Amino acid sequence: MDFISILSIFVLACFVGYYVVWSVTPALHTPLMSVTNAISSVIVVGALIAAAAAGSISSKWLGLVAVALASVNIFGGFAVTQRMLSMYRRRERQEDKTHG
Amino acid sequence: MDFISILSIFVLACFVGYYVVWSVTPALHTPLMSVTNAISSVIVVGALIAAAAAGSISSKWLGLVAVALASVNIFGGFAVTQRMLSMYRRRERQEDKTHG
Amino acid sequence: MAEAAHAQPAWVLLAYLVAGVCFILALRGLSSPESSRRGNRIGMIGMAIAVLTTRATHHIASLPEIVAAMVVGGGIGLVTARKIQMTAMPQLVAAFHSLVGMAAVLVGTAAFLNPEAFGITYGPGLIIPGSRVEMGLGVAIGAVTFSGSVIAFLKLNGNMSGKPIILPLRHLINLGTLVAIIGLIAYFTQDQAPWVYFTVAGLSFAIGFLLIIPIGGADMPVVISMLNSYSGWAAAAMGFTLHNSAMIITGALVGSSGAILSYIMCRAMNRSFISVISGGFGGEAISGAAAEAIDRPWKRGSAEDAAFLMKQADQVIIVPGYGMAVSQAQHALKEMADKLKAEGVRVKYAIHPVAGRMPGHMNVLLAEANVPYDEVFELEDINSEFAQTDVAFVIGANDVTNPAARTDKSSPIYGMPVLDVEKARTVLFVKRSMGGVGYAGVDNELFYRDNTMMLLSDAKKMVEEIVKALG
Amino acid sequence: MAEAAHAQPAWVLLAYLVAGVCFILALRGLSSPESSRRGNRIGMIGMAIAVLTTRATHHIASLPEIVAAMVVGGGIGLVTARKIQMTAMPQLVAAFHSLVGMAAVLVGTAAFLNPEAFGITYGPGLIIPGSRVEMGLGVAIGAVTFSGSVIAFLKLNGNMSGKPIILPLRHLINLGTLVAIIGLIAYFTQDQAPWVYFTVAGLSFAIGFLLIIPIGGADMPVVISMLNSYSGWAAAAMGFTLHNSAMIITGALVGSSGAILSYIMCRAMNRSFISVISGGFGGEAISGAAAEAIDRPWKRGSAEDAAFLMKQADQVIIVPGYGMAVSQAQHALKEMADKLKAEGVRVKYAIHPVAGRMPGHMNVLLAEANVPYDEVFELEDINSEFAQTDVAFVIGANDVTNPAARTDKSSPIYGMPVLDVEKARTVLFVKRSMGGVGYAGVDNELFYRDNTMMLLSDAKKMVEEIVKALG
Ligand SMILES: NC(=O)c1ccc[n+]([C@@H]2O[C@H](COP(=O)([O-])OP(=O)(O)OC[C@H]3O[C@@H](n4cnc5c(N)ncnc54)[C@H](OP(=O)(O)O)[C@@H]3O)[C@@H](O)[C@H]2O)c1
Ligand SMILES: NC(=O)c1ccc[n+]([C@@H]2O[C@H](COP(=O)([O-])OP(=O)(O)OC[C@H]3O[C@@H](n4cnc5c(N)ncnc54)[C@H](OP(=O)(O)O)[C@@H]3O)[C@@H](O)[C@H]2O)c1
Repeated sequence: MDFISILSIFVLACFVGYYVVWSVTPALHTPLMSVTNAISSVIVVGALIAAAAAGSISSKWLGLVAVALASVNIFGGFAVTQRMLSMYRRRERQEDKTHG
Repeated sequence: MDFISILSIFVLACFVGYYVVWSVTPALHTPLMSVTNAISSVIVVGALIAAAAAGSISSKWLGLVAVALASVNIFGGFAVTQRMLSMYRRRERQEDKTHG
Repeated sequence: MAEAAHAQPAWVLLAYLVAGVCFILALRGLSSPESSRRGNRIGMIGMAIAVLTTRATHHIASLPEIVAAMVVGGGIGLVTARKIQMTAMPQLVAAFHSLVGMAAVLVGTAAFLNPEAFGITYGPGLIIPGSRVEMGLGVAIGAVTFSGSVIAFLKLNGNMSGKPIILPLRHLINLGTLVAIIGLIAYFTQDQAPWVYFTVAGLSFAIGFLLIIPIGGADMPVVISMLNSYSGWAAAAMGFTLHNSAMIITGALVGSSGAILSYIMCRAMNRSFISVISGGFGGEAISGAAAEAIDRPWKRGSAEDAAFLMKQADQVIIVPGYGMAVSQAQHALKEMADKLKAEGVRVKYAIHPVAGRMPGHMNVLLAEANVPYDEVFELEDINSEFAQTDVAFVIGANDVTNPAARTDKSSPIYGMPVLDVEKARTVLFVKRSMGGVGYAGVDNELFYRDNTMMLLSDAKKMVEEIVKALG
Repeated sequence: MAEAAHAQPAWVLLAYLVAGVCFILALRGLSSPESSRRGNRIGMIGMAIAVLTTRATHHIASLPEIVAAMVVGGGIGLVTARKIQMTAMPQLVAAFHSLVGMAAVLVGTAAFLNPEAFGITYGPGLIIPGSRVEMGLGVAIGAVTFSGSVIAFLKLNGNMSGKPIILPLRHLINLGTLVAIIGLIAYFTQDQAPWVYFTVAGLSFAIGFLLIIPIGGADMPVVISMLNSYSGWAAAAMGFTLHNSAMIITGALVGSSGAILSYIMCRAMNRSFISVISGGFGGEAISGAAAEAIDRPWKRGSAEDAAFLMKQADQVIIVPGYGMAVSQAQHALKEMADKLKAEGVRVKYAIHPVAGRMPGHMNVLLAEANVPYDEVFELEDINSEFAQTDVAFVIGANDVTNPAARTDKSSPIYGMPVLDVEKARTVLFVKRSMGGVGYAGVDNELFYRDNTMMLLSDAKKMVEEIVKALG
């Protein structure tokens, strides 16, 4: 991929980001914060490359620490988002619980 | 640009298209039809390449006809859109006209 | 050599990207009338960037001819754009689509005949297989767009009967042709023979005709949107061939736009896209219900009655429909509204999402007549107001007010949201006859209600008479 | 060699694209609660694709260590996610951001030390100048994200005073540091010396601290969103270095999300982003107006009074605010609402867009307490209903109900839309004291109105007493 392709992807992704975020319902803004947190740890890709490389010991250990930090975020971020989202329920089910 | 870059651009552009079209106000759906018509004549780029090439006479003439057809669309499409859009006015200005 | 078109300098790729972004901003501008004009100008800039970049990067052997072609084409386009009646927009859009389709076919053919110029060869005269597929798809979609749009234009413009033309075995024929096209495109990657290419093009022209002739004139708006979408995908296919991001972005935008507008129309008509496309519906509407219904009692009014009623009112809501477009009553209507406002009556317009025959049809006509867009309301925003309204003035609309959509499960429009005009104290219906039905071919129970008064006449004439009666 | 990372096989590039699309769909799912859970799962799939693709395409010399790192990190993450109180979400998000920032710094440093592994060299040990810029930007943004988020975490978690810490000359120091960072990144393209790289990193850590310490604790939500946005741009910068579309798409998504949420918060608080960032606001709120106001007469009520009033009502609208979060009253509140519903009272919740201390704060707490989300309404949808409501039950909210936002041009919240609670027949305010003000540090005139009754107590205790009184 050449630089201009990457740039094109970036520009279009910014448009997508703009629209997709505005279409998030305000009630879910807190989960939005935690899920964007989780996906921003895609930086783990770079960490894996660093940790996998045989060339440099220091670089490898930096990579491993980065893998660990990013993993906290990935697992923690998605899990806490899932936990929050599972709390949003409609009335129907609620009623089942209350009167059931 | 390799194929995957092109594909990435296409996929993201489809997302952008989806959002950008849904955000068009229904009152402007007719201008939307005419402006998409105008921009789809970006195919003129291909027509210009064909018409510019020295290699083949038949291909050159095909290109020239395509340039002419696309030009009808480009100029006609943008002009008719502009004409329509210039008709959408708020009350304020309207009032100026009526009572002015 | 092989990748000539792809090894363009960075600034060229950047310029095409900028052009693509301009097109995105052009559509984005349409999210409100205020920003729309600027958006359209940005679209023009984008097109200029695309054209100039191409011009600058290709050694142009034939500049005079190209300029001549652009002047001729552009001239025709500008004159048409200036002269066209707003009520003829559906035809115009169809005609323009056919040109895009034809241009795509011509470009594809030129690329087939002279692939070196497009940088899509991997040996003398040998086209890269991937490009062959893209070329085949581009030409096929372009050809369908062309022939389909021509039929749509002829039907809408009245040069051809709007009746669906039903061939026997048509589904079988269509399916066979489609399979043949796909098979030939696949075979094209193996054998670059001209007969393969031209057979694909020919069959695609044919299937364009075959697909559209069974569809009734009234269903043409959906067809036009669908063809709009196709012309986008054709541009995108060409963009893949040329590795051109402006074309790809445009293709995706136009493709989505057409698809979404078709979806909106089908949803509002409460019909599936498949049922529209499979055709046989929406011809000259004649319905049994209409004939029998004439026996029921109904009230007829005159222009004077209407003028009197509206003058007394606090609020009048005008509900325009297809009949207003047919009789071009929008200017007279504006005059009537101005007269009423001068008498202290509040006047609003209620627009159903599929009133008329194409999306936004009524809005553009009212805008043409200088009706300010903040007096014009969408269904959801005004529907609750009918109950507090003295007069609903329905002009050339029928289906969009029909309560059968709510109550009668057997009605073809059942499930479509409608304007609740019957909640107004008095409902005035302007139409030409009691027998005449609308797009869906069904009678409207409201015509026979106690609080309804029928104003039978051509819409424009009736409104002009009301204006006179208002003094 | 030079372009090693860029010459990846097509399926790898495709896999990263698919991962990027998964992330888009994950955010898209959040457009409604029903689709949100599926969206989140798609996000997980995207992350799995990205990780597995990287794993498959890099000869992994140290798989056991990597697995160990993931297990340790993942374990900590999962336990934290399970244990965390919903009311501590702002801190958690801040803490997580700091980790992303640190990871970006570490990855950048690893790439600097071992550029061959990342395929960003053009000669032995020589990093491509373009990649140096991207790397410098990535590390700088990552470091700012880290140190800024640490401060934000400490302030939100109460480990550090929320008071703004104002250094003399801070604007000058910040500007100087910023200029130095940019200058060094530019110089980095000429000289790849370690001191340049590490000075950039060090200065960036410093500016993160310097930027955030003058901002008051209450303004932290805006800061967190801003840092969220930064962490996105850091990921995007790394994506440019690695030519990785998943990272670029993610960066753009996260970057936009943070920016838009900051914008929404600033707009709803009616403050400019610049004024938030330049700091000195939103510390421990103490206001002169509050002290003087205590002399004005006001009505105090008991839990029994409140229970009696609400039992009689046709409709009660509950308006929660920051105080509900502080005292964790949401479960008790749900119990109270259930009791009232059992008595035949209609109960609704009205959520102001910036009630609480972060976007969607109240919604997530109510959801935690099992309040069905279709009883929860946004400001625009419910504001007109207060006039037909018997009791507005305001619990721990202040600013979002303050009519000064509409009437008093000198008020710091002037121009912010507010909930019209005062139109209800009776307004109950639950808060701890008459002097205590909210985020904006202003008193609320409503406390002294005739139709207001103050319920002074911790929110949770008061609600529990009301539940008891309801029997
Ligand atoms: N807008 C879109 O995008 C779109 C697209 C596809 C389909 N459709 C369909 O089109 C229909 C639109 O509904 P609509 O209520 O606007 O129209 P309609 O239901 O088609 O009714 C049109 C009415 O106008 C009357 N009329 C025709 N010419 C007239 C004239 N010169 N003067 C006065 N009246 C005249 C007709 O009655 P007489 O013959 O008695 O005069 C008829 O009652 C819907 O069914 C919709 O689903 C819309
Ligand atoms: N949501 C966001 O995204 C966001 C972000 C940044 C800023 N903000 C700002 O935050 C504010 C939110 O307004 P708000 O009305 O929710 O809150 P608020 O105006 O900050 O008021 C909070 C109220 O809760 C009371 N309180 C505190 N602890 C309590 C407890 N344990 N029990 C009972 N009452 C308690 C306080 O009074 P006592 O001390 O007397 O108890 C105070 O009146 C707005 O100004 C907004 O601009 C919001």
